[in-house]
Amino acid sequence: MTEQAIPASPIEADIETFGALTDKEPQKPPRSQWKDIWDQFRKHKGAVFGGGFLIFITLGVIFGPWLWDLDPKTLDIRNKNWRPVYTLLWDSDAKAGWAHPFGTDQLGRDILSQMIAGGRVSMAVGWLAMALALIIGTAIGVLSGYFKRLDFWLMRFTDLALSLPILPLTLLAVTLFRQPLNSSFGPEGGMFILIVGIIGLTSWMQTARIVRGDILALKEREFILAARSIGTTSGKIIRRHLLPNVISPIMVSATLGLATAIITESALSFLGVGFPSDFPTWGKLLADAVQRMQDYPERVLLPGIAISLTVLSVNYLGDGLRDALDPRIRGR
Amino acid sequence: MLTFTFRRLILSIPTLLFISFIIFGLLQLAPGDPMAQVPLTVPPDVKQKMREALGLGAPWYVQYYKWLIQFFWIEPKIFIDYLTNTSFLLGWLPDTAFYQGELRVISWQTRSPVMDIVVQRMPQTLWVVGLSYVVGIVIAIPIGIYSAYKHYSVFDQAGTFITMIGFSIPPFFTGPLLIVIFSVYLGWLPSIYDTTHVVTDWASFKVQIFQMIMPVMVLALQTTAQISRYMRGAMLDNLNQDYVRTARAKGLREGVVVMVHVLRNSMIPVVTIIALGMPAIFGGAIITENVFKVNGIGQLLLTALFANDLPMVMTLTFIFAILIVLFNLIADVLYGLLDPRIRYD
Amino acid sequence: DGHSGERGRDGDVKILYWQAPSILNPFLSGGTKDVEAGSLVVEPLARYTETGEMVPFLVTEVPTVANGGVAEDLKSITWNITPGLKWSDGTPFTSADVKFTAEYCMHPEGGCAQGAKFQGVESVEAIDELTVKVTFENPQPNPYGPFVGGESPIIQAAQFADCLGAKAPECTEANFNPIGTGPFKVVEFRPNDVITMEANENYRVEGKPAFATLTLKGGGDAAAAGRAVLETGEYDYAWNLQLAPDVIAKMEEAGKGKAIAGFGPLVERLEMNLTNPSPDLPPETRATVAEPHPFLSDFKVRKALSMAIDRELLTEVGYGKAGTPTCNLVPAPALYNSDNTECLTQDIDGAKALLDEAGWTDSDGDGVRDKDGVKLAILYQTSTNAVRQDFQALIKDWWSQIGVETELRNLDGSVFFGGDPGSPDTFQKFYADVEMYANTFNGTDPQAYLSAYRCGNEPKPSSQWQGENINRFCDPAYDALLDELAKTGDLDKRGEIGRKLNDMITKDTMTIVPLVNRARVSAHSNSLGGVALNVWDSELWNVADWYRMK
Amino acid sequence: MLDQTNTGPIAQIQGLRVEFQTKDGPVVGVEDVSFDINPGETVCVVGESGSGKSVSSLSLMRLVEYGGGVIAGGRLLFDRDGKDQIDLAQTSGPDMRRIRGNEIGMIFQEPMTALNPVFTVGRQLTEGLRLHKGMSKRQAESRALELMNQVRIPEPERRLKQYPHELSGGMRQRVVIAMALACEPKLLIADEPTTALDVTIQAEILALMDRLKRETGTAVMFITHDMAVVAQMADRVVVMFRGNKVEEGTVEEIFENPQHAYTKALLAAVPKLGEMTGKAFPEPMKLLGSEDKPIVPIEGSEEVLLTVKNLTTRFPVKGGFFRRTVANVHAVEDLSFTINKGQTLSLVGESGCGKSTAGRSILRLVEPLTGEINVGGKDIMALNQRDLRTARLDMQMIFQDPFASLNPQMPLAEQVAEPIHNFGTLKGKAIDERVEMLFDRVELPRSFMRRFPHELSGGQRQRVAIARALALNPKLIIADEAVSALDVSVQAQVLNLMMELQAELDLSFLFISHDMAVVERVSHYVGVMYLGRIVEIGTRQQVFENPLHAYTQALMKAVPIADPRKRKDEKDLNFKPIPSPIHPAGYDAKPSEYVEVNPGHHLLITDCGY
Ligand SMILES: Nc1ncnc2c1ncn2[C@@H]1O[C@H](COP(=O)(O)OP(=O)(O)OP(=O)(O)O)[C@@H](O)[C@H]1O
Ligand SMILES: Nc1ncnc2c1ncn2[C@@H]1O[C@H](COP(=O)(O)OP(=O)(O)OP(=O)(O)O)[C@@H](O)[C@H]1O
Ligand SMILES: [Mg+2]
Ligand SMILES: [Mg+2]
Repeated sequence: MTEQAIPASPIEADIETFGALTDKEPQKPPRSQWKDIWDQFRKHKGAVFGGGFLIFITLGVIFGPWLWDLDPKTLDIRNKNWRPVYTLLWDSDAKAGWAHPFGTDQLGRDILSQMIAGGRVSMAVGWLAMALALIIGTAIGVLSGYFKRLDFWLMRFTDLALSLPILPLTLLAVTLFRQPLNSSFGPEGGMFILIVGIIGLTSWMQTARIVRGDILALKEREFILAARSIGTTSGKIIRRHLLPNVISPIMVSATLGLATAIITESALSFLGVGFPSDFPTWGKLLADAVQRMQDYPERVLLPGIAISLTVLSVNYLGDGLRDALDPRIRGR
Repeated sequence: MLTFTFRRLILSIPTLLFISFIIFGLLQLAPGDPMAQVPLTVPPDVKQKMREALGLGAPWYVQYYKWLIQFFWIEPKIFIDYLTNTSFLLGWLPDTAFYQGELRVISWQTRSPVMDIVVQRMPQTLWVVGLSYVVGIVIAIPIGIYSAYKHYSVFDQAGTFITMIGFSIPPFFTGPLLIVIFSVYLGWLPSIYDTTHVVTDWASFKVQIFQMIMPVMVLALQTTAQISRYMRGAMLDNLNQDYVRTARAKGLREGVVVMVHVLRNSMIPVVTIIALGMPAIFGGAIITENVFKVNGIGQLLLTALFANDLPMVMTLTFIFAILIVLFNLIADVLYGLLDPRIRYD
Repeated sequence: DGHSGERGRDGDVKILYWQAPSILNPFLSGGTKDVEAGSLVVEPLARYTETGEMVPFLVTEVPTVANGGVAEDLKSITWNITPGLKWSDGTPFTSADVKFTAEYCMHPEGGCAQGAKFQGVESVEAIDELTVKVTFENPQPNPYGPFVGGESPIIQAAQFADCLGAKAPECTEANFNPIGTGPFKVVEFRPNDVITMEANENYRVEGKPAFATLTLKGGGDAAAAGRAVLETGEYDYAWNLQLAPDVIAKMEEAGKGKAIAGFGPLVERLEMNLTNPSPDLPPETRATVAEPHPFLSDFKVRKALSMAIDRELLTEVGYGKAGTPTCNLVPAPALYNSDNTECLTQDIDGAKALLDEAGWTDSDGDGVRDKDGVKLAILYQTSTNAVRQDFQALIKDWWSQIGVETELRNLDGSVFFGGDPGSPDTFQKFYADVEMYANTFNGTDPQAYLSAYRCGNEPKPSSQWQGENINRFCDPAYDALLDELAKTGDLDKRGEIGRKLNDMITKDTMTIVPLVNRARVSAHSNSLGGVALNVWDSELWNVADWYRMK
Repeated sequence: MLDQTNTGPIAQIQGLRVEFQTKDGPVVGVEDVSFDINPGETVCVVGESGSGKSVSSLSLMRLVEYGGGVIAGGRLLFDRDGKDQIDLAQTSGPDMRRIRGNEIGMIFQEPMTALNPVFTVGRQLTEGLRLHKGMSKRQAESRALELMNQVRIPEPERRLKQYPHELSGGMRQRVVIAMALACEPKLLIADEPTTALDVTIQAEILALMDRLKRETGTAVMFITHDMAVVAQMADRVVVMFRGNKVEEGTVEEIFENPQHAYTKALLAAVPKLGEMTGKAFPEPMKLLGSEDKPIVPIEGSEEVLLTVKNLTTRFPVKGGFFRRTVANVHAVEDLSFTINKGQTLSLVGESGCGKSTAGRSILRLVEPLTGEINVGGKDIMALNQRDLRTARLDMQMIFQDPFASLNPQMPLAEQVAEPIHNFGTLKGKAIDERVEMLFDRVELPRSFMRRFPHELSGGQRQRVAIARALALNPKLIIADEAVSALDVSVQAQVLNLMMELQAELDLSFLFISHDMAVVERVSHYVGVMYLGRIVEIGTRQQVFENPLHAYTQALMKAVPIADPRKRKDEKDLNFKPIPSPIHPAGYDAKPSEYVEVNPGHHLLITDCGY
């Protein structure tokens, strides 16, 4: 038997034994919850990178037009088909220069400014459609998980939504709502609302299912019962107790949702039912450039990289936020 | 379990009827005209006659009713006839001959029964889309397992990175890219899928493999990205469970612990997710099929849509709805079968 | 070099149509893809060559007034069938089949897509086994509608006997595998996918076709089709490559095949709306003659819009070798091509001056001209198509230079060209100021084409928005000239009237602003010989003459 | 007992130090622990939660690595076959696997989760046998059958083919024991094998282990925080505190002459059955460190607050094609009792007997089928949903699991303030003051107000739950197993706190528990439940000092006593498994009839299924 370190005096040990009863440490200045979240968030390198890139690209597309003031719609047919400046590195004869750092397209429109303008639309469509899908999905998931009576019908409704074909739906929506939307939001704004609406309305189902599953499990947890016993109303239970606890699957859906929204928009453009032709989006720039992929690979690569990096950084950002928002992980 | 399945099956009938009604309504409201592909040189009065010949003049409820009868009564009769007549499964039964030549669901584009075309398209869709699903899963599962087991390792990070990229690149980009590389520059693979190709021997089998590689890979990329994420999540959930410690305390090898105990539990949610993805296989992959000219169900739907071939669109969409409802049910039943803790009823 | 030899000596030929044929009976589908695929199997009595000349196919000679085949009063035409012709099933081809074909298409419930070909036909009689006489209700200066060209081939009476009228769509077997007299017969037809054919052993010409089998694959897009022929060499022939010229040129560099172009009367044009499409108007009068357009009814505005356009550049950007700038609605055949070239030079300053002169000035300084509170703001719509969108962008740019604001819109082709009277987006409704699309006519005679612009032929609510006078053009002088054309049999005289009509609708009124005379571009591999691109008839019209170069 | 030839210790832990790498740097799980285990001996390791008991045992199995731990120092000598000693801390992976499960077996705390839910019991039982003993499938199965018999599982053949969830908790724990014993290990590590179980089952499992140890001669390292269990099982005791060993000795030494202050505190905190004999009213425990507080019995009043009459709650079991009710779970059957103001009524009974359902039915958190509930003159059964919510102002509930009953995503202060917000009893700053007051009241430092549940220990969390229950000044608190999940020392604190509050605020408690010793400590009245019915009810003295019903007597007997000289024998224990409370839809449950044996002491005379 080896000697154990025995606390100096029994009294000290006693106090320690019941340490829970008194403040062990001096009162720390109150910590802000948001500061904690930020501290935890900062630890996640991927998230910081993702967030940084996202801010960069968001600021880029918002303020880009002031820094790079070429109009993406201006045609300059004499200067068509410029290559990006970096081609000068290996091919000094290439038609390239700093006047159009990313080159120009077949009608001489500046690609950099198109990327900026396209990014605005793509990001906006992505975020809004994702947000819409999340709101609908979460609402339906929560309602059907929480209220047993609604469950059956809401889930059948989800089945219905899953089986609706997006293409005819788009055409239908365009016919029914284009005119009124156009007159109140302008042709581009109107189409924007339509596209966001359609993508949002056709991609909430996965979220709804996952949220429902989680709510069903959470509902059985004792703290929900506890909340009911202290007189919390259903609405408050959902808002205060259930929703914060399904943040994590919602985050995952959000990540995938943004990617899907950006890609769906581009697929719609590819199939010819998207935005007006002179209204660039990343997806459309990519789709339009596929034909000339061999000669001008940069025209597919640039928007492709922009989409991928955005999706990737949202993914990492989502990971980081999920960790940061969960106090259990944050505490570690 | 059996009553549960049976009950859900019965309940799905009104659901499906409702869905069919909604789809029909949407398609009726949607703009578009089956005469759009007729050249402008054809005068309007001729077009009007053609339109009338398609039965477009009848009120919507008559059209809907007709479709319902055709789809739910006449087509099944033909199917049963086929089963008892030509299929090798039930061919020994006496020929039922239920079908008396009633009007079937006829496509406006081809003026032929929709179902015949669907049946014709099934093989290539199942081959390409189905195989890509299988390939995607086969790749995704080991990636998911290993990523979860080596959580936050370089492999995990790289896996996340690559799968997310795979997820964020649309097939209308990867498709032509592969074609340019493998068909144009290298000349290894055909860029056009031959749907009439029949596998008879090794050489023709190789041809079949060659023509499937690219479309399968493009589609598998998407599947892999999603399934591996789910797999990783499920594995992570289970790796920290108490029973894993128990298994280790028995002295089992790590391989057995992970691949038998953890994997079996993690597969429960993943298998149901895989089942939920199945209808998409039958639905084809619109863009990829188009890029590689694998004329399957997806391409059929796309051409039907652009030609405003309503009976075709309606039938395809509705078959898709049936599959979704069915596989929802299958996923639920699978969940119950795989997880002994869950018992319906 | 393979020009001659025995039938089927050259194995397989592979043809790629990026729009897949869905039926082989051209009477049930007006779609080009279907008509052309059908033309491999079923043939008309006579058809046009690549130069637009009519040649006999199943008859001994083309009937004319000169050889007595056409009656002096232009009210009937008599065809003499070549003796000894056989269907691919070996049965003899007779005048009964011809008569039946007419019956089939003229049946009121059949919904025949080629009904226009048989318009004005009073009766079709089989005089004897090999003689058919078509009688018209009125004198027909151009009696070559029925049984001429790929759109009205002869189908076999025996096969289609039970498929008349409402039963037509139920004859799936016949519609998918028509028995014909053409060089090939169907082995398997997979709708919207692929057709496999083999040489017709009863084909009337010895040693033709050179190919034993033919595969016609459908689906994909034009770029992929071009790639498969020009870059990978997997296919022999690709149909209708609607691609930017630089893309095609790049593909040709691979050296596997070449692109070929053929010019016909296909013209890409701007259509000016002479009526007011404003959404504020009630649906009964919106875009109808009751409401003239606020500014496009001013000739000078239309003229200025046309002057601002650089057609050379448009052609270069959009079509390259596959297009020529034109100012004419009927640029071909040469007989009808007016010498109207004024519009070919862009004149921005002239356009500005013209607008100033007409009183359209930028009075409020927003860069857009206006007059009496009406702004020159144009809604410019077309169908979704990469080249058209480039055109839109360029034209918008030029118009903005002369102080005209443009809003672009592109619509899905199936909606835009679909005549659904319920949809606000069809080209007939014309709920826009300017529309762009291409149109052409069948055969070599433009009479019907030009007749579209008759007063009263405009789409309107009372006609369910049907009608071909898209611009809502109305000029009694024009109508009178049309009547004269209908009575004139002499070709030179017809040419003169035709040119005058063309000028009236283009140069004189700028109702239609032609942009580019578009060629049909197809591609064939270097090893495929005998291809003669034909824009007056089916592209596959002479497939019997195709052969493999050795 | 010591009939082994080799007399040296089978395992020696020397200066063990285990560290965990966390995001915030290394955390020490075990600082410096040394002790030996001799062959055939039971060494009990005791200590509060988090003191490093599990980590020590997992180190011995080298399983800590899988949880991210590293053995940073010390030696773990293990005696293989009496020949060579090897240092487990240095052993390679493959060798370690041969030892694990084969020479050292381990039983885990949670029988519910320790078994893989998707494999049959038989499969999991034979796995180790086939691996270590190279048995064929057949051989392994017959050995498994033998083991099942050894751990006294009825119908072993059938059980082998069942899945873990089809077995009751006690049976599952037996399976885990059988699994650990399968290869006849020389050392058996049992990490809190009975903590999650009922008293009756606990008694059985303890007796079983004792018997097996005697029969097979394995050495046992037994980890627990329950001193009563220690008294029943141990030969020697090791006391751990905050990662260190503070004391070691034979069981008698430790219980009769504890040296270290912590040990003393621990022993003082253990409620012992029979301690309250002769006292009419409950009184707080005398805890070390609070000796100066006077101990005042809590009398309460005779004024009736809650009356429950003929309360029946059933859960329908739906089935068949039309999902009709085919059977009912008779969770609570004809229950009647009253609670006086400022007094405590305890409901005791085995798991599944309907205690929780009874408590929830009173709050109408589950809807009772019939019966009367009257709180302070208000007829609860007659209220509509809105009035019911208001009625809950007077009745609050504390739940068993302090981990599950607090929302993990919400700061504590908000959770305590939530009922106040819900009913708007206070506004603005008054809320903050009230919350601060409540934290003071339950003796939690105010700095905890901003914390999240996971940052607290179990006892602290339960205090938060109590604070929340107090927030609305209720008259009645239903404490559903409120202290069952807590460490003894913490449990004692919480119990004392509850009693203090009762004395001070005149609270009434419905105290639900299966721990007889705790119940004896806190109750004025006790009701013993069996299969949804109260079989015996009376004052605490009546029920504990004169148990009349056979079931009550059996229950009493099962309670382990924290005295090493009063060990129980397996023979004394005689429990039948509880019959199923599920009856077909038309089943007619007989009303309960009682005789009043003494004034206030009622005994069920109709059949209750026992
Ligand atoms: N995986 C881990 N990561 C970090 N710290 C750990 C880990 N496992 C245990 N610890 C820490 O090691 C210390 C000892 O934990 P251990 O599980 O041995 O306690 P215990 O005595 O078994 O408690 P209980 O009675 O609750 O089971 C605790 O402070 C705990 O926080
Ligand atoms: N929501 C429910 N649906 C169906 N049966 C239930 C439900 N809740 C409880 N039961 C059943 O009612 C019976 C009594 O359960 P209850 O939870 O009241 O027991 P308990 O005495 O509190 O047990 P424990 O000590 O395990 O908490 C059990 O058989 C249980 O399975
Ligand atoms: Mg422990
Ligand atoms: Mg309970």
